[in-house]
Amino acid sequence: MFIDLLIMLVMAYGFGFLYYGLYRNISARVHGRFGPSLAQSFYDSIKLFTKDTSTDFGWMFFAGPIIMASGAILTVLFIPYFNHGERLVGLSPYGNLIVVLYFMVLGPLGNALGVGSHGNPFGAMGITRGLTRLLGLEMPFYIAVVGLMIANESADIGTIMANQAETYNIIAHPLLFIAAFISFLGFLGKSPFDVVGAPQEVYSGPAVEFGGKFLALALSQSAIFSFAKLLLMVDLFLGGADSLWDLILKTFVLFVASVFVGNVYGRFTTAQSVDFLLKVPTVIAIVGLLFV
Amino acid sequence: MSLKKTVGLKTILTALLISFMSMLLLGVIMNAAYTHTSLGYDLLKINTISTQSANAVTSVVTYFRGLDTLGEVTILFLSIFGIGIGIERSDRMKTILGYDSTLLKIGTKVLFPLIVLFGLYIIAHGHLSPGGGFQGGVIIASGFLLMFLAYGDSYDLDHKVLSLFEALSGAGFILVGILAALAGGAFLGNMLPLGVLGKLFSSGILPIIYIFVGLKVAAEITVLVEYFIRTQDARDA
Amino acid sequence: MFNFEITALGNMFFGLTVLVFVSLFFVPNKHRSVTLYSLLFASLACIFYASDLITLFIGWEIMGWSSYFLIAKTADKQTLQKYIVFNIGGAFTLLGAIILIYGACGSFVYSELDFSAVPSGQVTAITILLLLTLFVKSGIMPFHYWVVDSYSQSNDLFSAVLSAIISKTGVFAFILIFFQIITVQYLQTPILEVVAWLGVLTSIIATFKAINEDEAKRLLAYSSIAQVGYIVTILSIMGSLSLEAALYHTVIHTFVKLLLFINVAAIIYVSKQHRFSTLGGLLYKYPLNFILLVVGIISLAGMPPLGGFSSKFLIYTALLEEHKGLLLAAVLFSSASAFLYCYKLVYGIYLGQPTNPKTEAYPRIPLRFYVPQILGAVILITLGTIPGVIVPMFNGILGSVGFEPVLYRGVFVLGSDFASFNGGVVIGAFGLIFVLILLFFVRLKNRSVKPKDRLDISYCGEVPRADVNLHYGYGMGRELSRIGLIKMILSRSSHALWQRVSTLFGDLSGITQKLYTLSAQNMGLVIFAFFTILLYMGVK
Amino acid sequence: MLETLNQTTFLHTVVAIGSFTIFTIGLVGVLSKKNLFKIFLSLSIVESSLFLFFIGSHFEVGKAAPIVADGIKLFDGHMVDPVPQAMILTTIVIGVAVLALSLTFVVNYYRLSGNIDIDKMDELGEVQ
Amino acid sequence: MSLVYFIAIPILASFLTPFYKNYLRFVSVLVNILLAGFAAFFYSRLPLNEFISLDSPLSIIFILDYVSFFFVSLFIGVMLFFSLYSIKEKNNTAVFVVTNIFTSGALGLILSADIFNIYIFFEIASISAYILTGLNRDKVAYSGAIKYMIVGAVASIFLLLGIMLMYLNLGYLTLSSIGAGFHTMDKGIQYLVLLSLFIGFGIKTEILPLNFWVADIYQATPTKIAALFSAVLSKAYLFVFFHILYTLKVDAPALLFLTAIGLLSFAVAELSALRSKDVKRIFAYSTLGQLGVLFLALSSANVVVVSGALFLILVHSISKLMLFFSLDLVEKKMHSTRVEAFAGFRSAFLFTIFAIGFLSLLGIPPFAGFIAKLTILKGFASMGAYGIVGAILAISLVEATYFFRLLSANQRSKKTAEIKVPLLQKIMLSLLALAILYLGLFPQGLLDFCTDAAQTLIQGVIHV
Repeated sequence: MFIDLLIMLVMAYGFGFLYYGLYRNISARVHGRFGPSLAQSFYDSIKLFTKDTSTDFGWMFFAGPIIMASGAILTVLFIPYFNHGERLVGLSPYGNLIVVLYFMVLGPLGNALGVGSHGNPFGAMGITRGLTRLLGLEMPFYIAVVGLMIANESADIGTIMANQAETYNIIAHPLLFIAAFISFLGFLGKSPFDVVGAPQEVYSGPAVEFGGKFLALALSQSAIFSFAKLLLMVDLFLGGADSLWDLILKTFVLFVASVFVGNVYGRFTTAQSVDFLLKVPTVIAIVGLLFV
Repeated sequence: MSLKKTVGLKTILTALLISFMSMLLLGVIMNAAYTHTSLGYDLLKINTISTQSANAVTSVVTYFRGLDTLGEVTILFLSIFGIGIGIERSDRMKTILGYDSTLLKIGTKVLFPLIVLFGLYIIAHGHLSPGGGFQGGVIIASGFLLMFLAYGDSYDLDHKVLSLFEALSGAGFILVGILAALAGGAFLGNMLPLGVLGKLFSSGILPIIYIFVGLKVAAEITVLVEYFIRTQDARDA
Repeated sequence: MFNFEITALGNMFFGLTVLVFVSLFFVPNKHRSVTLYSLLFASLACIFYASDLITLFIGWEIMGWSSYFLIAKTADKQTLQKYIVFNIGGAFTLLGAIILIYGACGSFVYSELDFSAVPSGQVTAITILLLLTLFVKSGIMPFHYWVVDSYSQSNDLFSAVLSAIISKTGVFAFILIFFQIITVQYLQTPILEVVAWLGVLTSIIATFKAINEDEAKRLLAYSSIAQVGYIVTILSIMGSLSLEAALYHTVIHTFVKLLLFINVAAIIYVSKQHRFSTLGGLLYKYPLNFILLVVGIISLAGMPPLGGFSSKFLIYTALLEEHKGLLLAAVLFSSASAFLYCYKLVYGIYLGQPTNPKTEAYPRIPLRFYVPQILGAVILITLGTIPGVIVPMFNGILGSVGFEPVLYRGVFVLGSDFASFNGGVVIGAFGLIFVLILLFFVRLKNRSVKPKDRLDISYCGEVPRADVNLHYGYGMGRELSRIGLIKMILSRSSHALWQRVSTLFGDLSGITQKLYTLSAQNMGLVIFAFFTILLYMGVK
Repeated sequence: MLETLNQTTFLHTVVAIGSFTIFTIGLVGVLSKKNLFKIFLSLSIVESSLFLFFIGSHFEVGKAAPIVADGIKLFDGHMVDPVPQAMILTTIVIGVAVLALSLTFVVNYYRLSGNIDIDKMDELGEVQ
Repeated sequence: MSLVYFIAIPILASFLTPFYKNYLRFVSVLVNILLAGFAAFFYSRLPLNEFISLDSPLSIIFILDYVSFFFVSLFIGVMLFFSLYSIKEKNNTAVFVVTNIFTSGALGLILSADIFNIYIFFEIASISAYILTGLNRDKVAYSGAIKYMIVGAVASIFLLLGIMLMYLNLGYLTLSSIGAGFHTMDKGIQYLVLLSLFIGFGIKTEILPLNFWVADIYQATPTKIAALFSAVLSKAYLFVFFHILYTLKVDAPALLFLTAIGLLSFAVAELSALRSKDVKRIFAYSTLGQLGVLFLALSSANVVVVSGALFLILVHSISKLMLFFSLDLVEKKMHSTRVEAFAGFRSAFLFTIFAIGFLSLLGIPPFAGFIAKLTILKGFASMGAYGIVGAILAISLVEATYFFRLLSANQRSKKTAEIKVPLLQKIMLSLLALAILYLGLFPQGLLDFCTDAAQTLIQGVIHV
């Protein structure tokens, strides 16, 4: 059982950083320059982990990123990788879709507590932006998920995947998929909703006081977290993966779709993004919900 | 003087309203048939047997409906007492209506005893001839009024005696009633011998009650008259 | 007249009351009014264990006016007036409903009330009256007008009692009368659908009002309105799982509010400050208080490892089972945004920079403040790890109300066959992973540098001066009002509505009062006019 | 012609009409006069009109007062009903007592406030 | 032992005033104790008819049945409390003479079953009320007394008119014979008699269109006397009106009309109390409101509702006695009964007394008012009159507003004076408060007595 968990963790970490490296290359190409090597994210995290000094603002600042990381890891462990359910099922039998949704919120809470403890006003500004944006993101995604749960008469990810044997949910409930995909963009921190985590905004973002091992932990947990979300979207709408290869293919397709959409749009302010999210995708999701 | 100035719109409206009301009242009362059997005729039939009093009204007032008279006397006492409460003892009581003509003084000296005597006569013969306690009492009070008019401030009334008089007669009235009840009959029942109709000492306790009533009324109306005739002049209040 | 009966429902609510009152007994309290508190306790016992409607009503009224006198020690006149008019109004609607029930079934005793022969019009009337009582007690819009002021202006100890127990009496009455007395099959009115939506709307509006609040106790008051709004919504679904979800959330909310109110009370006790804008940065001064508050807000927001999640989970599964998609969407909207005011509560008081420099001068928090908080935290944590432990008790209540019990699969698992989760695994995994990362972090052999003082932060190249107010976070939620939908929600205010009602009554009384100063003559005119009218009508 | 006028029913109608006109006059006095004295006096007018009506409508032609005098020896049918007279005797004295009390109140009120007009009595009511 | 002693003893005591000029206080207490003794003596001999000097229907009859015993004992209790309460009152002892006669007037109204006799006691009670109103001997008192006399005179005119028409058309004065012969009269006269009785008594029982003079009288009279007015006087007139009404066997539409009038007067009275700035006037409005409820309940001719009304009469008298006497203490100290003065006094004892009084008037458990209100509402519910139930509850919410505004005002405003309540007053007031609490918790005994009383009231005076 623990080996499975370990494998799931390593795969998530590996794929997470690979996709992140890929993203940096593709957006560089779009900007007309050569991006860094695919493994650049690995090098960054190893460098940061081995930095010899990192400022530490007290035990809460120390515990914040750890809660954030454990939130991300828990999300991954509770999502089954394959739809046949023999291998890499993780802890999903003990939890269900609602538990996973709430774990996705646990991470930002840990981050918020950690950032709040060092009292830097810019950190606080980043946190407020993050939480407000989260509010906007959650609505369409939750409604879409509710639609799926009602359609499948169960909240267990395994059964949802099993029910997609012949038609994937992307075809059965297209409106729900569109709404979920828009908020999925936000969750992955892709523009136009990336005002919180975007590199240019780092100074007013939540990670303003993170350095050294804290920044490393933050980066690696965001990698794991984005892979977990990719996996969740695949399980919910693309019928889950039959084999490892099928898993890589589907997650890659989704990832590329999100990257291309991400590179096209400019960046919304928080108020604009929440306003947009509460208007367009939520309405789509509600209409989709009515048709379930 | 022009009628319009003094009679406002409100008065006209009230007049219309009240006259309309009276017309309605009359309309209803006129077509009512009057009964012929009544309490009065039944009482007339048994009057001689139960009271031997020649004056049926007196027997009703004092015997058949004695309690009303008790209530009546209390009301009179009450209003006089109420007036008493209103007067501050320290007022400079000045007769505002006195005439000091010697003719009146001498005439009153002669007339006063006669009036009081006549009043007492009316009271005593309440059960024989018309009149009774109330009427006699008022006559006596008119005697005192005459004294005030004649002698003005120089004639002062002895309030202590008057209130004593009033208290005793009032208490007497009730004690007679209680005695009657104690003697087995109803309150204010007739436990004395009735005597013969037309005699002075007839119809049991009726004359006694009327005498008590008469004296009390006399005392009270005198106080009433004195209050109105001798009051602190409102102008220099 | 006073007859009682021990029921499962009564036991649960009375148990909560005992726990709250015993734990609050230790908290230092300026207004030591033992008589009123014992009167309040007796009235609550009387409500929960009544076996006939009259005893229920007597307890209800005594609770009403005894808490009036408890609030009267600190609240100002308008708040008192608002409190008493709404509560007496609620009590009188309850009395109206009881009299209607008496008219329909001819008795007050619960066991003798059978609603088979009662016409549905009368049942609807009874339902509406009882719903009014419930709305007033639990502060559903627009009847919440009195809640926020009374909670925030009563003394800190009593506001905990108010929010933890007294707001639950409305829920108790709802369950007792709709589930036990009228029973579900005679209650076919569509009104309950409206009630569900009203509950959700209340919680959405209350949540956004809470986010906008600058005073700690008012924020908690709005949050109590929102949470009780959930309970009312889920109750009006009238299903067996929804009843269990409501009961579960009642238990959780009682202890969460107990914990939060006493935590805030402790801070107010030492700092004498009420507002976030004057607090902040107390994290390292009162670490235990901070941790307890974090436990509180995690369960208030319904986050997984702790008890709050179990009740939220049950609410979602109950709504999903009944296919109430839209309603669930609305509930999700309000509980998602609830997370914002939870964080604001933590940030405003503990995190960020201390606004007034002399936080060092604040005294130590007396240990007695921690009794209720520890009790609350322990219960929330246990309900997080073994959520199923109190399910048998709820099944007892469900049985007494005529529902078949909910699936019970051991202490750790909670939920129905639609969806269930294992509390133990969730919190175990969380703990394990947390420790693993902690060990990995500590093992990393680099030195950690401590900042010189609180101003040693990266400040966009400038140097922050000491007088600059760095506690920027307290204003969280300001930017929310720029968002279209939320600005529309926040503009709702029941103040104007109730103000119009009171001025209407005021003017009416102005008119009638003039009547009572008529001169004797006009009085005579009125008498004779009245006589003439009646005479004319009679004669005609 | 005079005999027709001497019937009891005719007399009763005359009494009724007469007493109710006095009733109206008294009432108009009460309800429209401003001077307190005049109000109380017109009140006693109204009362006396009622007494007049009551006694008047109990009189029957050919019946004597219920007192045994030289002419009539026995209390029998042809005597007028004594009860109304007893009642009216009492109500007259009550009227006097009430009138006396009210006039003393008016005097005292005038002595203290110097106002006799009923509309200017503004001591009572909601003092704003 | 004749029933008339209830009337004769107090009057005898007043007649003999000159003999004990400065012991009036003790005499009045003695008289009331004596009356209480009579009441106890007669309790075992209920019901009792007594003819004064002749058998029916020729003479005046006194009836002491369950309902009149209820009222007699209530009034004697109140008057005993009043005389005991003010036993230390050195000045103004003349009031006790008038209150004695006031008692005999009220008791006469209850006991007498002869229409003209009722008129006499009506006058005795009214005149003693006029004098009591003018007791303060200042401008305000006299203007109140004048107003009261004018309206009272109008009331007695109507009553006289009614009695005269009855005697003209029926020829008898005792209630039983009137009741028997009433429906043989001509329809128009029947209506006119009923109407004039209704207006005559309506003015005195302070019913809606006829009660616009009451608040001023309460304001003019001394506060302690106002307690007597609201606890004894209006209740006596209320009883007499319904005693006659039920004897004349009035038909249903008339009773319905009276119920509507009662409800209206309850509403208007409570409404006008909302904005009032004088606490005494507020208590006056509340009495008007409660009389509206009593009128509403007594005219329903349903035994349960009427028994609730009788219970409410007792509770209302006790609460109003308590409230007015405490207000009197406040007024002595603060020299005004305005709301600001009421808010300014500090006295925990008085505050609790006011609170208990208000709560029981509002009909809030555990005080006796609740039992009364519950019985009334239960009765109306069993009659199916839910409209009335709703109206009563809504209006008592208005009542709650102004009562609790007074409490909050006192609780939360700056205190200007401390009131030390003397021991005697403290004992007496707490006695009343305990009575209210006791009746609230163990009402059964009194409720049964009220049901018998209600039975006898509804059936009116039966032909004896």
